[in-house]
Amino acid sequence: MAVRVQTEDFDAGREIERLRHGNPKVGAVASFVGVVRDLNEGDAVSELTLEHYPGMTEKALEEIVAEARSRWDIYDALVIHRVGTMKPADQIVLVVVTSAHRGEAFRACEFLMDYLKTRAPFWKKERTGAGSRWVEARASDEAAADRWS
Amino acid sequence: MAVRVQTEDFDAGREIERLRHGNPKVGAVASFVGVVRDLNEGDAVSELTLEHYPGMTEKALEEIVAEARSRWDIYDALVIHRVGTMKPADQIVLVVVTSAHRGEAFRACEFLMDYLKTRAPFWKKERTGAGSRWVEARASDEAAADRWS
Amino acid sequence: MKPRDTHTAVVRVLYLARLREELGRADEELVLPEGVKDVAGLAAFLRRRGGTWSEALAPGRAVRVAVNQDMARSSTPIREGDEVAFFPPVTGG
Amino acid sequence: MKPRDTHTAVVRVLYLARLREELGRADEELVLPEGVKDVAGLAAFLRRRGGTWSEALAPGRAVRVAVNQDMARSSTPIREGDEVAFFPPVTGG
Repeated sequence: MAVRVQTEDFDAGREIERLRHGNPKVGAVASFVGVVRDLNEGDAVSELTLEHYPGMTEKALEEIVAEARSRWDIYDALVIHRVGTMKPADQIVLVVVTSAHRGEAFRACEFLMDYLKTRAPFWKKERTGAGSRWVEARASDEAAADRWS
Repeated sequence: MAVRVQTEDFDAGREIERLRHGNPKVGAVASFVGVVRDLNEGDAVSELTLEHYPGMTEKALEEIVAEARSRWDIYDALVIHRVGTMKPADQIVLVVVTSAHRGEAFRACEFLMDYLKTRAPFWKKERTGAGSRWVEARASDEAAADRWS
Repeated sequence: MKPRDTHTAVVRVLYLARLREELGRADEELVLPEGVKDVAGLAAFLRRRGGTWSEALAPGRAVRVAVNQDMARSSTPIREGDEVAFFPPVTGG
Repeated sequence: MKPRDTHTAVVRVLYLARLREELGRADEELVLPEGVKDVAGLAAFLRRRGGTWSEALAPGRAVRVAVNQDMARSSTPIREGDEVAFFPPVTGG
């Protein structure tokens, strides 16, 4: 189990391999990669900058992972979230969950994403043709997170 | 969009990269890797052989992928399913789905796995200390697939 | 191809996985008996062979059928030239 | 460290993301004013600075608060030495 906040890119395939390595009881690996889109709210995005709250970020992610472990029968979970400046098509976030069966892996993976989106202190600022702007929180993300409570 | 049935192993990370490559509208990539477990129904498993129905297999998988596309707003989907003889910790199946937002990607990915498990003509035979045996279909897999209808 | 006599409509029948092992064969060409028009009729015909056939294809057994590589029901029609496959519930993924 | 006078309880306050830009500062050390005991009290004190402070922290604005790096509520107590962060709803992932 690990959380990492980093400026560098990650290798999703290698992380998937590593998370299940050495545990022959793993039958299911669910994962999610979030990617910078070239369009948001109808405007072309040329650059995305992710700011966070150092110290709280890792703590919040670890609590979210611990919550997932308490809710589902999973073996391991990994969250990598990048910060700094990114371009469209760059990877932002990776969540990987291993378990014996797929139901738990899917549930926990989606839960981690939903909670991360609404509870971990990251903020996105995007550059469009009209300048830079902070991304607004989406009500649909709140609704997605509320499903789990 | 593609389905592949093959004896060779696959590189999940590379397939994830490739599926989203060239489409800057992709914001979400959900994926699932199914792995041979060293234990089933309480018995140690030393080997797993996957048989299929050549011809029908590809057709069934393509229909399942088409169904996913008709239900969710996704950009692309990939299913790779291995056949032949495998060992514990070997990869069996890969499903990858790309979309603009994570909800659709997660839904479609889990749907593909649930339908594949109950509608694509694959059969598992496992070798345990007591000899070889065909794996029994699980009622929980039927129930999982029924959620979508 | 020479025209077939209507009384010798041939279908190809496949037996897969555990069913192949139980029945001791993977496939056969079968002249559709008079009156066999659908999956239920073909299964009944095969059961009448007795022995492992009546056991493996017994109504209580979970047997799936595909006609021309599409999942079929008891009422799915069977016609000359069709490929009919019998197999256990699938266990892939 | 020398003992602090109880009337000069100091907290560290952080402003993040859009809030940092609106307020023009990232952090400050603040002597807790008499009577300020929780998040609501601290926010009210900051609003009384007027100008962008009263706007950025207005009750209608979606502002989140963490105390010692845990998400907090209006009623979460604030004590000497605490780290209190004000920020907009998060948008990561």
